[in-house]
Formats: sequence, C-alpha cells, structure tokens
Amino acid sequence: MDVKDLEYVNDLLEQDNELREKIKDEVAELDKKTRTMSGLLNRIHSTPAEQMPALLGQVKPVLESCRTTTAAIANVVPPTQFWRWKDMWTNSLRSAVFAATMVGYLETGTLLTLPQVRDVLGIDPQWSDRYALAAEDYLHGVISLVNELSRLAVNAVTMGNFEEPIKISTFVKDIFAGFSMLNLKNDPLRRRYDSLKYDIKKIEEVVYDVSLRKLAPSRNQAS
Amino acid sequence: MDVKDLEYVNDLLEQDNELREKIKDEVAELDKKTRTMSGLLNRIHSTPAEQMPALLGQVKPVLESCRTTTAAIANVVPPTQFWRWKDMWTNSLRSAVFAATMVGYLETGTLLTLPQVRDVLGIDPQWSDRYALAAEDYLHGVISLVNELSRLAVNAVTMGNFEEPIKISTFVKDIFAGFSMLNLKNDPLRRRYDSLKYDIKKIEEVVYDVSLRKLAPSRNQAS
Amino acid sequence: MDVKDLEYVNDLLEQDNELREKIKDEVAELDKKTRTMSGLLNRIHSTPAEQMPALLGQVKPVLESCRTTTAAIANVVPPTQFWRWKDMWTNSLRSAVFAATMVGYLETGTLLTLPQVRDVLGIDPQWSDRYALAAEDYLHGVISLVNELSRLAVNAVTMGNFEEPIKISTFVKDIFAGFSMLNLKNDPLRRRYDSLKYDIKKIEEVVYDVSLRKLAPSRNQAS
Amino acid sequence: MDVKDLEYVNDLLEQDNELREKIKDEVAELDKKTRTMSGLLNRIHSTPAEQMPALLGQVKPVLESCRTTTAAIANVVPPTQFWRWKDMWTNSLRSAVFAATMVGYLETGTLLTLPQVRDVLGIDPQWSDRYALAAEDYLHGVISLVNELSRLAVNAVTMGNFEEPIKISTFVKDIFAGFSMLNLKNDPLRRRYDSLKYDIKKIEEVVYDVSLRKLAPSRNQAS
Amino acid sequence: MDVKDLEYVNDLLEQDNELREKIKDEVAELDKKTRTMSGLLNRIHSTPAEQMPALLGQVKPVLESCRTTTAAIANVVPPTQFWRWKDMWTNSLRSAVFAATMVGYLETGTLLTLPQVRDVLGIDPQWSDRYALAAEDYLHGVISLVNELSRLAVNAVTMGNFEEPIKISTFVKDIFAGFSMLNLKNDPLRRRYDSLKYDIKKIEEVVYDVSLRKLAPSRNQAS
Amino acid sequence: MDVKDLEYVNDLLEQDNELREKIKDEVAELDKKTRTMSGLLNRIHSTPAEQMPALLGQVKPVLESCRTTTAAIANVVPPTQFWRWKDMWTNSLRSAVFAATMVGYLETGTLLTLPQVRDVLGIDPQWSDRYALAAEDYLHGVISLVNELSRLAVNAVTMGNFEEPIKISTFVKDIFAGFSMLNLKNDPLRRRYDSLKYDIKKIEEVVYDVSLRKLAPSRNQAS
Amino acid sequence: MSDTTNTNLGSRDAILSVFEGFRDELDDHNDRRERLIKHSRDVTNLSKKIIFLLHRIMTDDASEGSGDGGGVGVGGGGVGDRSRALKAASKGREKLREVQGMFANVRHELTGDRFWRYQRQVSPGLQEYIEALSFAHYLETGKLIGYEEVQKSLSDDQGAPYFPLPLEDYLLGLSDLTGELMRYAISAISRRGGRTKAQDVCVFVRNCRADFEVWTPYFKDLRKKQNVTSQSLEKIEDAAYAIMVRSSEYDLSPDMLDDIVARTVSF
Amino acid sequence: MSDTTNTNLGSRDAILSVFEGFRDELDDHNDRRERLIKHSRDVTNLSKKIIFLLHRIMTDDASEGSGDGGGVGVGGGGVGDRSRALKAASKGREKLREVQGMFANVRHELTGDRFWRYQRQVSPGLQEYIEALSFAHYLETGKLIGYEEVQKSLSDDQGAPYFPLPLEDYLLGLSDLTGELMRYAISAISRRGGRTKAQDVCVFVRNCRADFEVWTPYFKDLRKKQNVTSQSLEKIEDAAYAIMVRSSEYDLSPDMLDDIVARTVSF
Ligand SMILES: [Mn+2]
Ligand SMILES: [Mn+2]
Repeated sequence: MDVKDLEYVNDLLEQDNELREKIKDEVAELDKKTRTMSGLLNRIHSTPAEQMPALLGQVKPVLESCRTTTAAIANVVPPTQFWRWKDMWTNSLRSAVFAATMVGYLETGTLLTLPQVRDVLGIDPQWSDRYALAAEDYLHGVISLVNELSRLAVNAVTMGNFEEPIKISTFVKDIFAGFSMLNLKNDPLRRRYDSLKYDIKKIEEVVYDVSLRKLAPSRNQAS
Repeated sequence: MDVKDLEYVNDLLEQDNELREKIKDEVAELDKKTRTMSGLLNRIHSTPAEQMPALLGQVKPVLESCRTTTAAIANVVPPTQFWRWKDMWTNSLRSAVFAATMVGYLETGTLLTLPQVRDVLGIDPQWSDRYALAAEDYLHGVISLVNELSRLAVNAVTMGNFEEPIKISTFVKDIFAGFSMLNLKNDPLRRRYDSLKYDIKKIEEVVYDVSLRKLAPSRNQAS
Repeated sequence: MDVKDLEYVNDLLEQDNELREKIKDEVAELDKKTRTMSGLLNRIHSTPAEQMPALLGQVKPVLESCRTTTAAIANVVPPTQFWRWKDMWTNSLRSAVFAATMVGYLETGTLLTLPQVRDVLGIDPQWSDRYALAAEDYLHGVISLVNELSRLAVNAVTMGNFEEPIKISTFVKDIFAGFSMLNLKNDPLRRRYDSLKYDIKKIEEVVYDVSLRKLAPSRNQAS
Repeated sequence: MDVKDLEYVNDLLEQDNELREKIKDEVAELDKKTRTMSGLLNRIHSTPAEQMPALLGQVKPVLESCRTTTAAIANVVPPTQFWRWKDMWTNSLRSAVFAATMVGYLETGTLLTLPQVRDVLGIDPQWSDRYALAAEDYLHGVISLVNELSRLAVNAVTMGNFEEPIKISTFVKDIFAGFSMLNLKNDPLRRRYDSLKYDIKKIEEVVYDVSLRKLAPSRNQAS
Repeated sequence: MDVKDLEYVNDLLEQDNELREKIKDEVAELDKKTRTMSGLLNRIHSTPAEQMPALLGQVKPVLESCRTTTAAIANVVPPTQFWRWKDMWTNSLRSAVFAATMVGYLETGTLLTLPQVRDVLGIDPQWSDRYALAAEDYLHGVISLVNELSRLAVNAVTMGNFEEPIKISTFVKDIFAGFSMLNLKNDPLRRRYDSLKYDIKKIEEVVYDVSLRKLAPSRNQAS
Repeated sequence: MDVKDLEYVNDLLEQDNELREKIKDEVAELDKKTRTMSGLLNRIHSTPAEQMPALLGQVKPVLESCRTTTAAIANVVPPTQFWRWKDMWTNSLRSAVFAATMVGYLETGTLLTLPQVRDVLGIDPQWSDRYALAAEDYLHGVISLVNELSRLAVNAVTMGNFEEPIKISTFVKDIFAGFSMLNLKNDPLRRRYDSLKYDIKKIEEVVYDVSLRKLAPSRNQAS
Repeated sequence: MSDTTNTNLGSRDAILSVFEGFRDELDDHNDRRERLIKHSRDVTNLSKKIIFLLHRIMTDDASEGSGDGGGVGVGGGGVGDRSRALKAASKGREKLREVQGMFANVRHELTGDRFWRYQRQVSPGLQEYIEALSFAHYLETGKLIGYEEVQKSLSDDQGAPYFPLPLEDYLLGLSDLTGELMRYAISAISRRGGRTKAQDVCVFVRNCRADFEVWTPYFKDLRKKQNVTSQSLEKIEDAAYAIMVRSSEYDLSPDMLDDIVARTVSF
Repeated sequence: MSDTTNTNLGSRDAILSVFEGFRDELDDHNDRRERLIKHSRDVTNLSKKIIFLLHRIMTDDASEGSGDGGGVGVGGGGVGDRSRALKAASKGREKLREVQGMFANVRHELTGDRFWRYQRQVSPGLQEYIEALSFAHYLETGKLIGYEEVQKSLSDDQGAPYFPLPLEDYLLGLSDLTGELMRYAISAISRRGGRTKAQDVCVFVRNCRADFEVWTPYFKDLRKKQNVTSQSLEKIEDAAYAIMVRSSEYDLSPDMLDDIVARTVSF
C-alpha cells in the first residue's frame, strides 16, 4: 500500500469522523428542543380548553426556535450527503413534525400539509440535497399525532369537554382514509399505520360513551 | 456437475421465476381490489342504515370483478402446485373473503358458507389443485368479519341504531360456537380465535348498555 | 512463571472466589425478603381500603428486617469495591426500593425520596464505597412502583373504590413529569421510562370511566 | 387530509418505488457479472502459473464490461441520492473491487489504488453524488483479496509453485501494515481487519514450510 | 417528585456523564499508545535477532510514556470508583501488559511478574481504589504474549534462527504449567487458557521440525 | 395451592437442593484429582522413555484414590437417578477415563476396555442406576487419549524416540477403526470423532517423516 | 452396558468386537429416544384436544340444562353451570384416561435409571398432559391439583408409578394452566353468571402467580412462564374491571341486570 | 374441502354442522402432518446410517482385496480401492432402496396438490436421503448425481414419481454432500493412495462450490450451506497442501514413498 494512497484513504475516514461529531452536536440541540415540546404538549391532557391558548403560547416559541437548529444542521451537511447522515436526526425530526402538526390541530382543527410543516420548521426546499423533510418522516409524525389524539379524546371527556372527542373522531377518520389510499411497502410505516386502527377504535368508543349518555349537544355530527 | 445437468437445473429455475413473476402481477391486481373494498367497507361505521344499500352498491361490482383476477391466477398456476404458490395471495384472498362475508351479512344477516364465498369470488371447485379456497383462509376471513362487527356494534349505537348490536350479538355468538368446535394448534388461527372472545365481550357490553339504558334505573341521572 | 508470583496471583483469584460466595449468601437472604414482600404486596390488588393498614402491618417488619441484611452485605464488601460487586444485588435492591416506595405511597400518598428510601433500608451514606443506593437503582424501583399502581387503579375500581384511581393518576403524572426532566442516556432506564406512557394511558382510561359515570364524588380533581 | 397534499405524498412514494425497481434491475446485472468473475477467479487455486494469463484473459473482458453497468446505475440514480440507494449495490461493488484488485495482483504483483480501481470499474469521479467508490468499500474489497490470497498461498504450493507464497507474504504484510495505520471505528470493517491476522499467520506458516525445506530458491527474501 | 430531590438525582446523573467523557478521552490516549506498540511489535516477525535491540529501542519510549496516561486516568477516577469504570480501559490495559511482557521476554527471556508490569506501566499500588492492575488483566496480557510467541517460533525459523523456537518452547511450557495450577472459573480467561494448548502444539511442531532436520545445535534442551 | 401441597413441593425441592450440594462437594473432590493427573500427564511430552515409569508412579496413586471419591458419589445419588445428576460429573469422569487409558497405554501399549476402566476407577457395576460409566463417556475419554497421543508422536521424535510414533500409529488406527463402526448423531461425540481424523493425519505425517528420513534420498541435504 | 470382555484390547479384531457392542448400545439408545419423541408428540396432541374439549363443553349453550348449582367446584355462579363443569370434567377424565394409557404403554421404556435419561424427551408431552389434567381438576373442584394426585394418575392399579413425576414438569404444567383459565374466564364473561366466574378465576390465578413466584429461582423456564401468567392475570383483571364499571351505573343486583339484558336480547 | 351445503348459515345448528366439517378437515390435516413429520425423522435416521455405512466400508482395511483398479469412479488411486468403492456403492444402494420404499409408503399421503402442502415436513428427510444417495453415486461414478436420476430413484417401476422432486431439496441435499466428502478425503489421506484421492475430492468440491454459487440468490438456505462447503474445501486444500509439502523434500514418486513408509511401519 503506497503512502500517498494510504493518506488519501485515511483523510477520507478522518473527515467523516469529524463531520459525524459536528452533526451529532447540532442534532443534540434539536433533540433538546423536541423534548421540551413533548414535555409541554404532554400537558394538553390536563389543560381545560380555555387555557389551551396559553399552553400553545409556550410551545410556539420553541417550535419557531427549531428553525435555527434546522439551518445549523443544513449548514454542516455537505451538499449531496443528505441521505448519508439522515438517520442521525430522523427521530428528532419526526418529533418536531409531531409537535408542529399538534399545534396546528389545536389552533385550527386542520392537518398541516408537508409543505406547511416544512415552513414551520424552517426547512428550505432548496436544501434538498443537505436537509429535507421526506414524505416518510412527515407521515410518521402524523401517526404520532393520531396516537396522542386518541389519548386526548379520553382525557377531554374526563375534563368535561364532550365535544372534543367528536371533533377528534372526524379529524382522525379523515387522516385514516387518506393513509389507506397510500401504497405503503411492508415497512415500519406500514406497521404503525396498522396500529392506527386501535386509536380509531378507542376514539369511536369514547364517542359512543358520550353519545349513549347524550352528553354532547349534537350527536349526529359523529357520522 | 456436468453441463447437461447444469442446464437442466437452470431451466427449471428459469421456469419457476417466470411463473413467480406472472403470479405476482395477478396478485397485485387482486390486492388492489381488496384494498378498494376495505376502503369502502370502512365507511359502514358512519353510514346510517338507510344509506347502506347504496354503499353496498359500490362494493359489489368490485367484489364481482374479483372473478376475473381469480381466473387469471388459476390459469397461471400449474396443476397440483396450489400449495406451492398459495402464500403469495393468502393475505389478499382472506381480505376478499372478509369483503364477501361482510356484504353477505349486511344484505342477509347470515354467514355465507365456504362454497358460497367460493361462488362469489368465482373460484371453480374443479381448480382445486391450482387455486382453491382453503378452510383456513375462509376462517381467517370470518374472524376479520367478527372483528369489524364488534366495531360496528359500537358505531351503530352512536348513530342511534340500537337494534344492530343485538343482531350482531346473536350472529357472532353463533359463529363463536362454531369456532369452539375446532381443535387448533398454536398457530395464527389460534391466536386470532382467542381474540374473538374480546370482540364478543365488547359486543356484550354494548348490548348491556343498550338494554339497561332503556329499562334499568341509573345511579346518576346522567342524561 | 516463578512460584512466588504464581502464588500471589492464585491468592488474589482465591480471595475473590471466597468473597463472591459470601456476598452471594447475603444477597440470597435479601432476595428472600424482597420476594416475601412482593408476595404480600401482591395482595393489595384484592385488599379493600379498610384492610390495607393490616396488610401493611405485615409488610413493614420484613422491610425493616432488610436493614440487617443491608448491614451484612456492607460488612462483607471490602472498602472501595462497591462497584465491583454491585451487579450481584442490583435486582434485589431495586425490588426493595419498590417495596419501600409502595409502602410509602399506601401510607402517606407521597413518593419517598432517595435519602428516605436509604433510611428505610438502613443504608448508611458513609458506606458509599461498599454499599450504596445509586440514583439509577432508585429510579428503577420507582418505575416498578408506577407499573404496579396502574394495575392497582384497575383493581381498586373492581373492589368499588372509585377514588383511588384519581389519587393514583395525580401521583403518577407527577412522577412522570419529574422523569421527563431527567437527562437519560439510551439505556434500559430510558426504555423503562418510555414504557411508563402505557401505564399513564391505562390510568387515564380508568379515571375516564369513573368520571364519565360520575362514580367518584369530586370528579374535577382529576384535571 | 386534503386531496392535493395526499396526491403529492403518494407521488413521492410512488416515484421511490419505481426508482428502487430500476436500480434493482441494474444491480442484478452488476451482481451477475461479479458472480461470473468470482467463479472464474475461483480457478486460480487450480491453475498453474503458466496458464494464469489465459485465465485472466477470460476475467478481464467481464471486468471491463462492468463499466457499462456502472454507467447504467449512475444514470438511474438521481443527483444527490447516492447515499440513499448505496446499500443496494454495496455488496456487488465490493465484489467488483475484489475482482479488480485480484487481477491487478496477478498481473503486476501490486495493489491497485482506490483511484485505479475506480478507473478499472469506469466510475467517473464527477458522478460523486450519484455513484462513487467509498473508501470503506475499497477497503472491504482489499480485505477479501487478502482472504483469498492466503488460500492461494496454500494451493500454489500444492501445485508445486513454492515462490508464490513468499511473494504473497510480502504483499500481504505490506497491506496489513497499511491497515494498521488507519483509524478505524468499531465497525464491520474493523472486525474484518482483525481477521486479517489469521490470514497472515496462515501465510507465514506456508512460508515457514517452504523455507524449512529449502524448497524456494531465495529463501531470505521472506524476511 | 419534589424539585429538590429531582435536582439531586439529576445532578448525580449529570456528574456521571461528565466523568465518563473525561475518562473516555484519557483512555483514547492510552489506546493510541498501545496501538503504536502493537504496530511496532508486529515487526518482530521479520526482524533478525541482531536488529531486535534497535526495534525494542523504538518500543520502549512508548511503553514508558504510558506512565503519564496511567497517571492521568488515575487522577480522573474518583476514589473508590475503580471497579465502576474499569471496563472502559480493560482492553487497552491488557494490550499494554502484552507489550510490557513481550519487551521483557525479548530482552531477558523471562516473564515479568505482575508487580514488575505494574512498575513498568507506572501504576502506583496506592491508587488501588482508582486504578490498578487486576490479576485477571495481567493473565490476559500473558496469554496474548503466548499467542504471539507461537507465531514468532514459526517466523524465527523462516529467518534461519533455529534456537528461538526451542527457547520459546521452554518459556511457554513453564507458563502453561503455571496456569494449570490456577483455579480458574468458567469465564473468558478460562477459554483463552484452553486455547493455549493450540499454541503449545504449534510450537512443539516447530521444535519437532527443527530437531528432525538437526538444524539446532543442542537438541536435547527441548525436554 | 393449599398449604399441604405447598409444603409437599417445598420439601421435595429442599431434598433436591441438599442432594445437589452434596454431589457438588464430592465432584469438586474428583475434579481436583483429575486436574492433578492432567498436570502430571502433561509431562509425558518432555519425559524420556526411561523416566516414564517414574512419572507413572506419581500418577497411579492419584488414579487409585479416585475410587474413594467414586464410592462417595455413588453413595449420595439415590437409586435410579443416575442420569438425573450425571451432568454434574460428566467432565470430570471423562478426564478420569482419559487418565486411566493413558496410563494403560503407556504401561501396556493396549487400550483398556470399559470394564477395565470401571475397575481402575472403582465403579461397581452393581451401582448402575446410581453411578456408572456410560459408553459415551468412555468414548469421549478415549478420544482425548488419541488427541494427546498425536502430540506425543511429535514430541517423542523431538526427544529422539523414533519408534513411538509407529507404535502410536498402529494403536490409534485400530481405535479409529472401532469408532468407524458407530452410527453417530450430530452431537459432540460426532464432532470429536471427526477430529480424530486430523490426529491420525498428524501421526501419519510423523511416521512418514521418520520413515523417509532414514531411507529416502532428500532433495536438499538439510542436515 | 456393553458386554466387553475383561482382557486388554491388544488387537484390531478385539477392538472391533468391543465397538460393535457400543454400536448396538448407541443404536438402541437412539431408537428408543426417537420412539419417545414421537410418543411425546402424540401425548401433546391428544392433551391439546382435551383442553379444547373442556373449553367447548364449558361454552356450549346446548348443554345448559338444570343442575345442582352451588358446590365446591366451578360454575356456582349460574344455574346449570355447575352441572356443565361436572360434565366437562367427566368427559375430560374419560379422554385423559386414554393419555394415561399411552403413558402406561411406554412404561417399559422408562424403567430403572432410564426415565431420567429420557426425561427431556418425555417432558413436553408430560407437561401438556398435566395442563389438561389440572384444567379438568379445576373445573371439578375449583382447586389446583396436588403433586401426589398427578403422580397417582400416572400409576397402575396397584399404585405403582409408571415413572417418577419430576417436580419441574409438575410445576411447569400447572403454570400453563393459567393461560387456559384466562381464556376460560374471558369467554365466560359474555354469559349469564360468567361475571362471578371471572372474579373467581381472577382470585385463583392471582394466588397461583404468588405461590409460584417462590420457585422461580429453581427452574429456569418458570420465570418465562410466570411472565405469561402475569399477562393472563392482567387480562382477567381488566375484564373484571369492565364488568364492575358497566354495572356500577345501576342500582341493581348482578342477577337482575342479567335478567334485563336477557329479556332485551330475546325480545 | 368441507362438505358444506349451499344454503346460508342462518341458524346456530347450521353453523355447527358446517364447522364440524371444518373440524374434521383440520384434524385430518394435522394428523397427516404429524405422520409425515415422523416419517421424515425415520428417513433422516436411516439415511444418516447409510452415510456412516459408506464411510465405514471406505475406511475398512479388512475389505481391502484385489480389485479392477482404474475406471471412472472413485478409488482409482490405489489397488483395491476401486473395488471397495463399488462394494460400498452397492451395499449403500441396497440400503437406499429401503429408504425409497419408505417414500413409496407415504406416496398416498402426498398425491395431487398435497405434496406441496406438506413439503416443509417432507423436506428434512428428503434432503438427507439425497445426501446419502449422492454419496453412493459419487463413490460409484465420481460424479454429482443428476436431478432426473434422483427423481427416478423416487419413482415406481412404471417410472411414475411418488411426488415431484423440489429443486431446492435436490440442491440442498447435494450441498450437504461436500461435508461428507471432506470427511472422506481426510480419512483417506492416511491410507495408501489416499493422497491422490484427496486431490480428486479437492477438485470435485471446488467445482461444486463454483457451480452452486450461481444459485445462492434463489434459495435462502443455500448461502449458509455454501459457507459450510467453503470451510470443508479449505480443510481439504490444507490436507492436500500438507501432502505436497511433506513429499516435496524427496526425489521419489508418491507410490515409492508410500512403499517406503509401509515397509517401516510393518518392520
Ligand atoms: Mn395451553
Ligand atoms: Mn452430513
């Protein structure tokens, strides 16, 4: 093995190691933020409707601050190497998608689209070879949203809010119908999609309980 | 290995591969159809009784169109090789059985027999060594039917239909009695059979709720 | 290999073996006690509230007797070798933490702190190089407590005690909020912490059932 | 989920699926070629030195034909997605590196450098965001070369060629010294590098047997 | 969970993390040194007897420089926590023991004792609760020495040194007899000790080859 | 479980545990003896023929002393429970068989039969349902004998004894012929039987060397 | 043991004849082992069928006749359930006698020291048999079958055991019973009186789990089975909870609630 | 298929009678499956014994008589080895006919579409049989047995196959052969003429490995077996190497070297 070639190879390996460390640091930052948001959003289960805006007021600045981290990661990743390092932040990014869509639902009752989430998180579509929001990750985040909404349906009733479950039911069934039109491979996404059925069943049972006891004003909206 | 044998083996392999590709294509077709039917049948949970016929009117043409795909697969599979290739379409076929028996239940309130399902799906009993409806697959489809009916019992009440759960209850108990007669190994069918008990329990709870709401004195006057 | 050096090495190995046997014996003792306590505490699921003090009256002497075993282990372990032998009693110690905090909860409705548990188990902070209660082990014990309380929420209702779940819910959510502020590595503790979400969901569903049916007197405390 | 967004997401998923199929086909082509080369190179163990050029004459056209496949893959992969799809051809590419460096050794007794292998396989350095030869894959191929050379040392002696082991010994020790200067992480490459020690030991034993019996003309070159 | 207790627990976890990072850095240093020594000592297999002193002259400064790293680690580890962090440097330390005993053998033909190795590596016996050389690690290093000497026996003959294998044979048999007097548990050390038999067999075969051909002057020394 | 049954089970358990402890103690005794014998017999590889009787004189008293331990174990094991506890001493017993047959070979040049080994070890055939020498264990011991004899063939030559390998060759081939008559499953005995082939090969190489050294013209005049 | 002579093995022929003895012995052993493996598979299959039979009778509406009600055994909750339990136990025992016959048939393969030699081969079937037997016993008596009673069931008319019953197989077989009891409790719930039954099973399984916990250090497979038992127990607890929650909204006794529901269903 | 009627299942009785049909069908299937598993174990055991028999005859000094020498098959290297190989093959074939008889006996269980249903149960025994058959075939002809010849061996006198031979079982059975050939080569080495034999086996196994490599993508178990083959091949290569190294010190032909050694041993 001649020395020049050896150095060439060693340089390549060395650069990769450094890059990995840099990305790790930025991702740790993103991770801290998504963890804070998860902590805050966990409170929705015990927050009465009228105090929800105040809670969202706490989450939104953190959500916005993700833009800086996003840009930092995008700056570190060399052009064309998006897919190489993506695994390092996949989990954090999915949590961020969850937080963004949850805030979106609580504020507007609608589902943020992929481009909207991209905007919220400050992901520039032009970075696509360094940092992007893949369809798969968007969908994972949305599934987490549904998981959490089935919990919210239960807790809303506990707090005496009988209309929320019905609202959630409509919202979630719509998402489920959307998913069922996608052509998913047999991968983790597929398995999580299958698990959505349990969430829907749980929500339907809450709506049932509420309807049976005539607790909600306008029962027929459930359909 | 001498050249003649090598070629012989390669020829056999080539034939199998071609066959596999052909079957794959046909099964993809069947799969698309069962997915469409699942999507449509998912709507029964929010469809009032009077609109059910219209919904079934959408499902039935798709169900009938399965006959073409069935025939196509049967044409491709060589005689006696039914069990060799069966795994490729098992899941799709079970979904088709589910769709057929669900339509059957919704129309007549009874359980389609295996030969009836075979007829609906256009499976010619004479093809039995190429394409057939095995008892196991029929039973899996019927279990899916019960799973979905326990959901329907809940949602029917939400829509104000208090008779449906009682109808479902009788129907499902009869099916369960049938299943109890089988001697099962520790296989997937056994596990799904165990799950039936929970469906029955759920349905009974709905029946219980509905019966008592009407007739029994409640501790609190919730409504 | 010269004889003297050989003997020196062999002596070292021999001493370790003897020490290991001694510790094993003492740990077997501790293990027996924690098993007895687990057996007794298993009865909380079928003990009505009014008989709980009597049950705790059986557990507490055993819990106190742990102090002797604790001291015995601390006596056997040579100074500075705490971390060497710790794995031998980790599981038993975590069970003891579980028992102590469970008794604490049942008596006072609060969570014993790490120093309090240390006191209960008779672990002298001055032994820290021989026998100590590591933060990690305290936290494992607390997670076991939560696991068991989610079962208790269910079984209390079965016994007609509708207020217990609400008490448990507040207690457990508090612990969960505490955990979510810790900076956990990706280790078994982290995984067990993640599993707490299922316990909380289950407890929330019990509170839901109780609230929906207005079974507990003061429903709004749950929020 | 609004229809436009859904279609957008579904299109993304669909494109990926098509792309995956296309790449799969091209990789299957590359795979077939490397398998043919492995088959041919397997004969070095029973080919006397004088017939080696004829054997290499069979391998080289196949090796050259890899350039077409290489170009075909590079054409299919979208710019910037090299790291996304790389796993699909990693194994085949490493086999191709093995074949290239083995031919290089047998012809010239030297180790082809990474850029030389790139040339042989027709990988244009300008494609780096679509198809490239990563340092890691080059090194894996080289390790396979050493594995095979330790076998060749043995079989050359069986064929009466006593000088080959000495040549191999020098060549392989040089490579090993090179590897030991690399800063490898604790990954598969590291583990395979560790295994090189066994190959070297085996080659040393062959050189020993040959030297001891004075079978090779110039024994002292082995040192 | 009250805030003070929470902070207490979090502080404990945080301190551990920092400590771990510090130790990691120092161990990386030690690791680099043992790797350099392994690289140099790998050359003994192609170094004629007369050039050995020069080679050892290169190894010894590195060996001595381990003392600094040793002291650095000992400084970082808190008193009494030796056994907690030991796993982090076990492998590096065993490599250092190997290097020290190999240099010892090559210079004096004798086996360094455990205290001697401790001296060479600059491990102060008074640090025993922070950094020490456990008997187990010393023995692992010695087994590595034997593994390497069986290779040396082979390569010495290749280089025309027929007396070295006989020297090695006596030396290694002595070590083996020593080991067989130890009371080993069924652990990795035991398994590696069992593997020594293969090394001894190999060395015996080299001595056999040399004796049979009357290559060594005083054959009867082998007994 | 009612109290009577609980106690019954606990009694049985207690008895088994006591029995296990007793057997363990006796087996530790046997183990110590076989270890001593292995240590002594390891010296045959460096003991000239004329000193062999003296060495055997040291081994034989230890071998005879096994009779006491044998009797002790047989006394502890309850009737019919031979196979239940056998795993505890299998390894030690096989080592004892090895020692007995090795002494037998060195003294008489023949293979001790199973009943002879039984006699040597003091195993009374009447104990057969408590302590016996199973064919499998005898065979394992004999394979260990062959393993060691292939080493002895090599070392005998080193010590100038050229007759021994030829004697060993005949002896071992006879044993191998015996083993070839067995129908073995894919179990440890089968794997060790396969290893016999390598021992025979090694011995044949020695015989080959010795025969040709004396009679055949060499290519080089090595000596 | 082989019939070797007592002379040294000095010649190849002597060795060959001795090893011929070993060959016969090993072949014998392997053949017996094979037979026992097959036998164990048969026992397992039949025992599984018995378990299904017991479930079947307990959920069979048709056999719901008049019964003695009450009593120590299972089914005290509903009219006729007691008689159904007795019928199940008696039909089960009939079939279990077939299994006992199968064990009697291999008795000669397991004499003397042989049983412990082949325990690993006998064990799977034996455990499944104990699972079935203890299920029948539970239905009949509401109790866990004792060690001695299991051993007696594997003995001839003179009370001589076909082979010793290993404690491990006894406990592991019983541990499997909890899974079947879970299935039994869950199916029972949807039936009249089944709610009480589920409560009974809940208490029973909870006690089993507590009793068995002490023995986990002694048998390595028991830890795994205890985990399964814990899962089963949680399922039963959840079911019992659901009953309590549903009925707690009404100020009526369980029986009256059952009556109202029955009337609605058969409107 | 079950004999259900063509009317809807509107009543419990109708459902029960239909499910009774399913029960019979499932029981039938499970029983057949059990029988075939047991059958496969028997075939495996007998086939393993045949492989031992073949090894035994090939290493049996006593049977070393005068032979025809040379010829296409194995054993061309030494006088008498050829005849020994033929004797082994013929004795092996005799025993193999017993196995073929066993397959003939289950033919009726595997008619029509049933074979493919139970292939997984039949497969282990079938592969072991092919391993034994191909070993005998190699000893006789020095070649790998062809697919059609294996299929023919599993056919009746009229040439009708008992069942179709799956390509996978054919190839996996052959792949196992290389392990036996390694054992055969290693034992052969210590015997007169065995050195040539080892070289032959070396070339043969090397070719097997190369031929099979092409098919690894198609059968998932083949990759694993190829790794075993590679290990076996390396063992044979090492053995062949050792022979070469030892003999290369002398200026004599292998036969003459053998003669000298033989003379020394029988001094
Ligand atoms: Mn079971
Ligand atoms: Mn085999």
